[in-house]
Formats: sequence, structure tokens, C-alpha cells
Amino acid sequence: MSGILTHAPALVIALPLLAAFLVPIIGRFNRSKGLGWFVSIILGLSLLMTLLMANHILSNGPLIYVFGGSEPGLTLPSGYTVPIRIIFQIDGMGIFMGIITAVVSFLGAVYSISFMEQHSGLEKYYTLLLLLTTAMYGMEFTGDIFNFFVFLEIASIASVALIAFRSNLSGEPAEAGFKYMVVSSIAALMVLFAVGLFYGQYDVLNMATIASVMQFTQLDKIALILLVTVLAMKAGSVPMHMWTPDAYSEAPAPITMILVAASQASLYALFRVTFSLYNITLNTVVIGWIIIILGVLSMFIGVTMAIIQKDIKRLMAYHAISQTGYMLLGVGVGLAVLANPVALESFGIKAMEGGIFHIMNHAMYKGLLFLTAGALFYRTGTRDLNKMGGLAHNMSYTTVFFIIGAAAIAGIPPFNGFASKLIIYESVYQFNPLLSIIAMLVSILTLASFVKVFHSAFLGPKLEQYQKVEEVPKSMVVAMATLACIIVFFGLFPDVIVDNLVHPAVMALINQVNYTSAILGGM
Amino acid sequence: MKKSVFGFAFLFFVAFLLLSAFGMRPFGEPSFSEMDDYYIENAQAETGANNVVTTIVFDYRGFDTLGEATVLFTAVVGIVALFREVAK
Amino acid sequence: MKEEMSRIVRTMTTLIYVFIMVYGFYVIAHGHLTPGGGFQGGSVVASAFALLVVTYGNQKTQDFLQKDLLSLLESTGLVIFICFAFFGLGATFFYNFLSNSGSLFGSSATIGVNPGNLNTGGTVTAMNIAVGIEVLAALGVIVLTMSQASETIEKKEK
Amino acid sequence: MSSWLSFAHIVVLVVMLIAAFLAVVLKDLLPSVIALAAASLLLSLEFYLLHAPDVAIAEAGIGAALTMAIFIFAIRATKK
Amino acid sequence: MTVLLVILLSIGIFFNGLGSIGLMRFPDVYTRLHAATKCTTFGSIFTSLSVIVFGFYLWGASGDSKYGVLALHTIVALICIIITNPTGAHAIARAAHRSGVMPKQAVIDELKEANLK
Amino acid sequence: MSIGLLETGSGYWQAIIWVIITVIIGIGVLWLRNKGKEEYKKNTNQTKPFLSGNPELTKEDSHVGASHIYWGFTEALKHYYQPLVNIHTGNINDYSGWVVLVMAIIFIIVGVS
Amino acid sequence: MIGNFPFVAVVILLGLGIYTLIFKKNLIKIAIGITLIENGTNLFLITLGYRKGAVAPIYTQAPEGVPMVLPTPQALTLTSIVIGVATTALILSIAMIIYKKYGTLNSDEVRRLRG
Amino acid sequence: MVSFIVTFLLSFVAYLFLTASQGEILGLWSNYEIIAALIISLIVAAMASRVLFQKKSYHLLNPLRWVIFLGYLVGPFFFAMAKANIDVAYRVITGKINPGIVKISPNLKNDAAITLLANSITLTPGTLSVDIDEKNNDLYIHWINVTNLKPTIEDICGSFPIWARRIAE
Amino acid sequence: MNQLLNIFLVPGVLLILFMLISLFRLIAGPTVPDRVVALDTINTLVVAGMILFGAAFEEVIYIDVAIVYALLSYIATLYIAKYIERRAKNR
Repeated sequence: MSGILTHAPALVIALPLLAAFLVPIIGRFNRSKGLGWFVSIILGLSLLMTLLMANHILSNGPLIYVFGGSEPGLTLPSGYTVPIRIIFQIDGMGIFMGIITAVVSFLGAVYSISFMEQHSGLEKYYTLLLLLTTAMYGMEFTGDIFNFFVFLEIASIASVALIAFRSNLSGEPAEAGFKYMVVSSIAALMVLFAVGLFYGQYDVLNMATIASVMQFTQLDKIALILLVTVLAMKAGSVPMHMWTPDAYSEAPAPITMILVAASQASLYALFRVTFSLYNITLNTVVIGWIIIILGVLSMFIGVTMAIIQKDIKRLMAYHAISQTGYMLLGVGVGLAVLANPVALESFGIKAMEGGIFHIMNHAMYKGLLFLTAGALFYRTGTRDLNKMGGLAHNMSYTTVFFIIGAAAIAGIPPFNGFASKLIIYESVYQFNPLLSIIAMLVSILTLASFVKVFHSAFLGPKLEQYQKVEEVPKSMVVAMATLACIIVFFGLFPDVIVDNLVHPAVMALINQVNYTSAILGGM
Repeated sequence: MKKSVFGFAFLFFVAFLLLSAFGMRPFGEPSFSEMDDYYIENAQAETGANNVVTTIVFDYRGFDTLGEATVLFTAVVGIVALFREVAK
Repeated sequence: MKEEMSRIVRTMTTLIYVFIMVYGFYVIAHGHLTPGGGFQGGSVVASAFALLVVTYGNQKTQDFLQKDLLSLLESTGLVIFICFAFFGLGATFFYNFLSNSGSLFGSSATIGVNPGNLNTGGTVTAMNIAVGIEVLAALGVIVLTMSQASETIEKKEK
Repeated sequence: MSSWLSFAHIVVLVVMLIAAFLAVVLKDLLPSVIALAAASLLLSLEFYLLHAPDVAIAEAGIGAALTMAIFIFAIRATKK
Repeated sequence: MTVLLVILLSIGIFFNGLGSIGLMRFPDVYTRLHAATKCTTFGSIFTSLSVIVFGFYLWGASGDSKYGVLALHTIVALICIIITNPTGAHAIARAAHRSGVMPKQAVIDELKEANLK
Repeated sequence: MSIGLLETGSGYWQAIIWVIITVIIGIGVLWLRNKGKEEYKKNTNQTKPFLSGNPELTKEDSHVGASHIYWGFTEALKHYYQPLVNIHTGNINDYSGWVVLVMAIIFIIVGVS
Repeated sequence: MIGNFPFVAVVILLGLGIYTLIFKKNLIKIAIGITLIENGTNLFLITLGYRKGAVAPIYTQAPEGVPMVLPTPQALTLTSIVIGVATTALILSIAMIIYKKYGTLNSDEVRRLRG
Repeated sequence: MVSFIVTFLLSFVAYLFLTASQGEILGLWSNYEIIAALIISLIVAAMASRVLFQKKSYHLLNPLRWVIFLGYLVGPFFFAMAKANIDVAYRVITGKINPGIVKISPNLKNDAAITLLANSITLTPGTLSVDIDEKNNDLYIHWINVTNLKPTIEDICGSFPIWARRIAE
Repeated sequence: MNQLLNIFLVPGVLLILFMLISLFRLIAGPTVPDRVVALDTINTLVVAGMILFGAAFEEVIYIDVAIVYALLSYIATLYIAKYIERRAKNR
């Protein structure tokens, strides 16, 4: 057992990867439904392993894994002060994101079993799904900045291939894929350029080591700007959000759910860069305000654009942008007061808790909403809200799940969205009341737009063409029900999550010394 | 209108990067090289391969290489999936 | 529509094809001694496939190369690669368990400048070969797939 | 020796930049791809002069033959 | 020894330079191909020959095998140039003619009359 | 009741109490509802809407399509929506242009400060 | 200026690539632009590892007693080159699919998804 | 099967040529090198033998022909090439050209022979093979200084067809 | 010894200058085949230059790069040639 725990950081990556390499070989001989179950089992195993690691990390501190060293914990070679190998460093924040990835990808695979049945090329689909999951794990767990770039690239290529997966039916998925590919190529190359800037100055690639020698020269400033901009873009913040609706609306529904988690992995990287890599060496007020402004713009423009959409998945994608704004707002407030211990203690930490708790909540309810949208698409064959109507008569489970998700995203108590939004409102109010008021306004508009969806898709009389619509298959219902249960649980007992998962994550971000000393030894 | 805005932004961007290029350390004189000196001195004894670059690629940073091979694999699967009905 | 290039090019190609293959495998096998390695050698061999495609056209290339076999090789190469990483789990993932052990690829190298010995390098050499297989198959599949697709789309345009 | 070498660096870089510029500005796609191949070729020479033969081989193998091949496939399929 | 190397190198450089100047001066594709293929191949043969001679000479003088390897690999590279260059030139010439680029100032063009397409 | 008690910076939030209160209010509402008139019968004239003598619409006609919801809202905010929609051109050049623009702006801000 | 010319060349390459991305309408031209940015970044990394008067970090038959250039950037660049070719291949494949479905490669016309 | 063995031997020799340095065997190769050479030649033979011998003709394997080929390469061919370059140098400097495309019928049946001839022609005085008639192996040649509108074979390429026949047919 | 090596460096630099000359054909070249010829010339010059520089650096292993280039530039030329031919045929 302890052996598994020692090697868990490697195994959680290597197991899905090995499965991904085996799936094409298996798929050559066996084209039945078994593939989906196989993938679900593998992802379930990695979910278990993540939970195991979470248990360990939350009680014993960060987990270090040195790839290729003679021992997993031996970070520095004797006589040298820099690490020479790739190191995985999983702290509270990393494992928090890891849990989200694990849950979302597992449920996505379960949902796909029925949802993707009729498509050709399924073994490729499942391979790409596994690879995307692996890449997200890698982005979240790695402590090496070049390794982060590699995983970022895997994530973008796998997402592009999955977004364009249905391009045999129509041209739009290919278009969305192209746009996302160009955008993420820019992002990856800029990240690589920033890696080069760091390497050229300090001759190290380990993030903790860079953080310990960071001097914030002119070149570091440029690297910071490149990283912040492109990672904010990958997270989908306004005004670099335009790829988001395209990509989210054209991908298959379970992939859209995972893409939400993937863009949150970029968000995680943004926080990691600003907090762990630079911390107070950077001009926290300016960068904090930049992030806050990006967040407020995302919230407001996202939600107002959502109101006028007619395509259900596009509408939800704009909501994803708007919810990303909340996270940026919460964490940005934390960043802006990072250099001010009094303010940090009184509301900064709370704001960050709100923002980070919102990441998890958003992944859950937005995942649920995209899955319900997928369920509607599965039965009706359209995403256009104008052509839907009266579906509540036949799809009662889906309706219930949609109500839960919509209530959660709109911040209606007692669901989880309310808990995190409340924390954000109250702590941001102490920082700047105007921001808080905008956030509340956005919440109201969110509710309004979901009322529109609910009304036009579910309410009303049975339409002619949907007389014979049935409830969706079991595996899809199971996936949606699991997410709904998580939402209700988080809503009823938010303190359990906040105290046990979110608070350690926030402290891991704020406390840079812990991050560096885990690699470099005591300070 | 939009084009000129983007054009100015582009010019600013390149100008800033150029400034930083002039602010770079002189070409050919790395300031720190502790990690690389470790590789050059110890790679042959630790792994037995003469080519230090290959040693880094496959041993010290082998995990990156796994990722890189995975990128290629992903791209191939993606391309085959894209053309799955165009080219038999 | 004629697919092939002229007779002179075709005759030359057969010669050069063999030589590129030999050279590519040389680059792969000597990756730990001379510049090169799995990626470079793999891309050289894949270029040989591209040469076949350009001289003989799609139809005839299929007599020489099976795409299915290549895509199988691709997965196999990666599985071998990751398995070598797994075998190091006694210490850590990716631990170089073969080097200086005296077994295959395990003789210890002379320190300093030397002409090189093929049997050194430990897992570096083994992974070189695995990655070489993977890359040559992957790039080969890319070339073959894109060539076929481009021909199909071009024909459809007419 | 070193002044000759730095001169060589600068000339190779200038030639590469001209080729890259051509790759951007040429209207027709095929000449622009040819210019791209030339740029990649000279980039490989620059890597060689910077004492990175591993990278030079990779850039040669990938930049010269394979990138060219896939660009030509794409142009062939998308020609008006 | 140095004199021999300088002679070989200057012949090689002279013909290589001639090749690129010919590429500038000639009026159409085919004549340019003449200059480019013949002169650069010939020049490259001579520059490589100097390296080969140098390698074999040092191999004999110092007995260090690396100079032998230098010579052998240069021979391989030279063979590659010799066999690929004329074939490439032929492919370009053929493609140029089939794509409708006709030789300028041509006295006779039998290929156009034959119309092989 | 410490389980479910969430510190929110300046106060706290207790979902379970909220649920209990909601349930109590719900019971109260039901009780009020039960105090209504008892002569209400289904499928009689009582259930028919009074439309000033106009004929009743069929269910299909009364269904409002998604495009029509919030029509007034968007119409009122036309000057806000018009440029906003125009920005979303869907053109890939603009996507990369925006990135560079934002980068340049942040460069200027950070450079000035 | 002369001493830093490789860095300037990197910036110019990057600028050319980004110019292509913003102002060129053809999707294949955009792929060329991305390739150029990639080349620029690769050149940047290799330039960082260069050490004057040193030789490649390979012990096989190297000259005696000469220092070696830094090996890490070469390993990183190798990775990034292969990633680059994967990206380019995928981008061009998608462009081919777009052409098949839309019949055009002009980015002003390839925008059914908007608003 | 013959094709497999021949390809195997060919790649074996090529590989050994590439890797000659220091070792036990003949002072040039180490034992591992030979093992690697065997394995790699097997792989290459498996992958390339069908490409190399599409016509199943093996008369080129006669070593005597190879000796003649080497003699041809350093003798008449190199001489003609030197002459060609001086010719081109003259034309580059003076700019005097009188080009045209002419046809010759060398009456060679064999692929290898015609390839050898065409490549020789390309590298030698004032001529460049532009196209080939796939039916009867007529070569179309771009001639930089046309002196004769219906040239004989000797005008264009001297004794090359004879050599080509001797080597490859 | 070192003077002997310097002998190879100067011709190498000259070859790079010839590349600059050949590049003008790539810029100007009225037709596509002209540009291909320029590319081909640059290829040969690069290979020759690589051999010279390899000798000048006294590094045997560098010659491998030249061999790869000599082999693979041929493929690029063939691709362009075939594409030009095909485009002419389809027109």
C-alpha cells in the first residue's frame, strides 16, 4: 500500500497513458461496447488513486516525486543546489485540481458509453479522451515548467482532435477546432518563450527553484506578461474568450464537460505562476488589478452575451466565461492584497477561498448543465432553442438535473454555487463594493438567462416532432445523477469542502516558502 | 479601424520584445550553468552514453520525452480520426 | 491520371530509398554516441516513406507499405517505451536500471573523449530504439493519411 | 577564427530572415512554402553553427522533407 | 599539403561561386539549371575532396581513427550529392517544361512538338 | 450545529437551517393554500381564462420561442449590444489580434507602473 | 547590436509570425505563421545554450580539452521541434477538412460560428 | 528470396561503411557493431527488398560491372565533367548561349542504363536531360549551345551510351 | 594544425555568401521552377558548407548532419516538382 502511495504521482499519469496506448490495439480486435467500460474502469482507478493521494497530502504535506532518480524523494544531487531531474510536486492546490479532473473525466467516460455509441472511430475517441485526462493531470501535478509546456501541448492537441471529432458530419466542428488550435498554439509557444526567458537567466527549469532565485528583472516582467495573458486566454477570459463558445458548442457533450476542466487547469497554471513563481516579487497591486479587471469584464460581457444566444451549448459556454470571471475576481482580490498582511488576513484569504471553491463548483454544475444539453441533443438532434419545447413531459430526470444545475449556477440556495458566490460577494465587498455589486448583478442576469433556457426547452406543450422522445439511457443518467448529488452535497455542507480542501489549497498558493522548501530543503 | 488598432498593438508588442532582446545578456556567455555543468560532468559516468543531449532527452528529462512522444501519438490519432471517412 | 514520376527518378529512388533506410536506422542505433537518436532517425526513415509516396503515388505505395501495420507499430513502440519506464519502478519511474549493470546495453563507458561503444547507455539506447519505432511509424502514418486524403479531396473537387 | 564565425552567424541569420519574410509576403502559396523550406534549411545551418548537431538533424529531417510534404499535401487538396 | 588543400578549395569555391552567379545571370530556368547543377556539384566535389584528402592525410600521419571516419563520412555525403543532384535537376526541368515554362531564345524545341503528356 | 456552518468573511452561512426554514415556510404556504375556496373544480368553466371574449389560443400558439424571450431587454440595450455583437466576428485573425492587443496593453500598464 | 544579433533575429521571426497570424487571410498562411513562430522560439532556446569557443556536448571523438555548450536547450528544442511538426500536421489536416466542407480557405468566409 | 538476400548484403555493406571506426574486427568494427549491422540489415531488407527489385532482374549484381562503373566514374566521366564546368564558366562569364531542346535515341532498354546515361548527360558539357519518353526511352535534352538541329548521339554525349550499355545492360 | 583547420573556415563563410547571392533568385524568380532551382542550389551549398565547417570545428560527428541534408533535400525537390507538374496538368 505504501509502495503504491510512493509511486502514485507517477502511476496516476502512467496508467491512463498506458491504457491510451493500448486502446488502439484493443480496438482493432474488439469493436463492441467493452471499450467504453475499459476506459471508465481505468479512469475510475486513477480517481481512486487521486483520492488516496489527497488523503495523504492533506494530512502529511506535499508529495514529491523525482522521475528517474534513485529515490522518489531525493530532489537534489549531492553537492549541487539545483534539481536536475523532472520533479512532480503535488501540494494542496494541485491535488484540489486533480480531484476535479479525476471526477469530471471519469463521469465523462461513463457518459460517453451511451452518448457516443453511434459514432465511428470510437477507439480514437477513447484514446484521445484518456490522453486529454492525462495531460490535465500532468499540468496540475508538475513542478517543472518545461514539463508543464509539454502537457499543455498534449492537452491542446487532444482537445482539438476531440472538438473536430464530429467533422465528418458537418464543417463547423472543424472550424472550431482550427480556431482553438491556432489560439492554443500561440499560447503554447508564448509559454515556451517564457520558459526560455527563465532558463536563460537562471539556468533552471524547476518552478520552485526559479521562485527561490527570482529577482523580477525586465525579462521576468516580460515572461510574466506573456504567461498571464496566454494562460488567461486559455482559461477563456474576455476579451480573449472568443474561441470558447465555438469550441464548447461544437465538441461532443462529455468532451465539453472535460474541456471546462481543461481550461480550469490553465486557470490553475495562472494562479500557480502568479502566486508560487512570482509571489510578492511582482507588483501585486497592478497585476492583481489586471486580473480583477479581466475577471469583471469576463463576468459581465460573458453573461450579457449569453442572454442573446439561441444555441443552448453556446449559451452555456458564455456562462462558462462569466463564471471564470468570478474565479479571477476572487483570486485577483487575493493577489492584490498579497503584500498587505492585514488585509490579506481580514478578507484576502476568504476571497481566494471563494474563488477557488468556485472552481470546483463550476466544474460540477457546468459539467452537469453541459451533460443535460448533451442529453437534449441526444434525443432531439438539435441544439437550437427555438426548435425545442415541452421536453419536460418525457425527459423527467433530465429536467430535474437541469433545474439543479441551473439553480446552482444562478446562485440559488441551498446549492453549491450560492456558497462560493456568497463568500466572494462578502469578501470582495470589503475590498471594493462596486465589484461586489457587479458580481451580484451578473448573478441575477445568469438566473434570467437560465429561466429562458428552462422555459423554451422544457416548458410548454409537447411539440409535434418530439412526441416519441424518451428518457436518455442509463449510463448518461448515472453520470448526471452523480454530479447532481455532488452539487447538493456541496451546497448543504460547504464547510466540509472549504475547510478540508479549499483552505489547504489557498494556503499552498499563498505560502511560497513552503513551495520552494519542499524541493530545496529547509530555508 | 480594427486593423489599425491591431497594427499598433502589434508594433508595441514587437517593440517591447526588441527592447528586451537588447537587454538580454550578451550572446554566447551564459551567466549561470550549474545544472548543465552537472550534466556535462556526470552524464557519461551515470548512464554510460556519450551523447549528453540524448542522455538528457531519455534519462534526466525522460518524462518530457514521454510527453513528446505522446504529443506525436495524439496528433496521429487526431489526424486519423479527422480523415476517418475521407481516406480509407 | 498518372501518379508516378519519370523513369529516371523512379530508378534513382529505389537506390536512395534503401540508403535512407540504412542511414535512418544507423542514426537510431547510434543515438547515444553520435548526434541523432530516436526522433531524428525516425523522421529520416519517415522521409523515406514520403519519398516512396512522391515517386510512386498512393496506389502503388500501398503495395510496399501497410498503413495498418504502421499504426500498430506506433502503439507498440510507445508501449515498449513506457514499459522501460515502468521497469524502473524498483527505484523510480524512468530510473535507468540498465546502465553500468553489465547486461545488454549496460557496459560502462570510458570517461572522457572516446570513439564510442555501441553497448552502453542502458535504457537510453533501448528507449532510443522504442521511440525510433514510434516516430517512424507515426510520421509515416501522417504522410500516408494526408496524402490519401489530399488525393480524395482533390478528386472530389473535379 | 571567431570573427569569421560571428560574421557567418550574422549572414546566415540575415539570409534566414529574408527567406522568412518572403514566406510571409509572397502571394502564391507554393513559392511561400518554398521560401519556408529555405528558411528552415538555413535555420538548420544556424543550429549547426551554434554546435547543436542533434537539433540540426531533427530540423533537417522534419523541416526539409516532412513539413514540405505535408504543406504540399494541404495545398494540393485546397487549390482552387 | 597546405598548398594542395588551398588549390582544391579554391577550385571548389570558384565553381560554387560561378554556380550562384550563373543562377543570377542566365535568362531562363533551363540554363539556370545548367549553371546551378553542374557548377555547384563540381564545386562541392572539390571542397569535399579537400576534406577527404585532409582526413586521409591526418589518418596516416597521426593514426587517429577519427580522421579516417571524417574522410569516410565525407565520401558518403559526396556520393549522396552526386546521385541526388542530377536527378533533382531532371525532375525540375521536366516539371518546368510540363508546366508550360518554355526555354527562351530556343533554336529548337522537339519536346514541345512531341507533346508527351 | 457546527456541520454546515460556513465562514464567509463577515458572517456565516448555514445551508441546513436555510433548508429547514424553507420547508417550514413551504408548509405554511400549503396551509394557506388549503384555506382557499373549496368549490374549485377541475375541467369546468372555472379553469378557463377570461380573455375579454377573445377566443382562447391553442397551446402550440401560446408557446414563446427562445428568440422572443427578452426581446424588449435586448431592444432597450441596443446601443450596448450592437458593438458587442460586432466584436464577435468569428474571424481567426481577430482572435489572435485580441491576444496581441491585450498583451500590448498589459505591457504598457506594467511598463508605466 | 552585433553581439546580440541572434536575439534580434528571434524577435523579428516572432514578429513575422504574429504579423502573419493577424493580417493574413489564408488559413495555410496562418499555419506558415505558426511554423515561423516555432522556428523563432527554437532558435531562441538554442541561442541561450551557446557558449563561445565550445563544441557540441558529445564525447564521441570530440576534440580534446575544449569546453562544451549547454546541453539542456538542445534537449528542449528537440522536444519542441517534434511538437511543432505534430501541431503543423494537425492544423493542415483541419484546414483540408475545412476546405472540403466550406469550399474556401479565406478566413473571412470561414466564420459560420460567431456572435 | 534472392532480392531479400541482395538487399540484405547491400544494406549490410552500407551500414559497415558508415560505422567504420575502431574495434576488434579488422581494426575497424567492434563486435556489437556487427550484430547491430545484421539486425538492421534484416529490417531494411524486409522493408525495402520489394522496392529495390520490382522487376526481378539481377544482372546488375555482376561485380565486374561495378568495377567498370568505378573506372567510368574516375575516367571519362570526371574528365567530361571538368570540361563541362569550364564550358559553363565560359558561358556564365560571356553570356553567349544558343539553347534548344533536342531528342536522341540511345536505344537502351534497361532502366538502370537509361538512368545512368541521363544523369551523366546532366552533369556533362552543356546538356541537361529534360524528359524521357517512357515507351522507347528516347531522351529529350536541353542543349545550351545547339550546333546541329538533328544531332547524332556522339554530338551530345560522346561515348556515354557505350559505357552505359557496358555497365548496366 | 590549427592553421590547417582555419583553411576550411574561410571557404565556408564564402559559401554562405554565395547563398545570399542565390537567394536573389528566390526573391526575384519569375516562375516557380526558378525558385525551386534557387532552393536546390542553396541546398547543395549548405551541404558543402556543413562539410567544411565540420572539418573546421574538427568534429567528425558533424558530418552526419550533412549526409542527412544531402539525402533529404532531394525529397523536398521532388515534392515541389511533382506538384508543379500536377498543377499544370489540372489547369
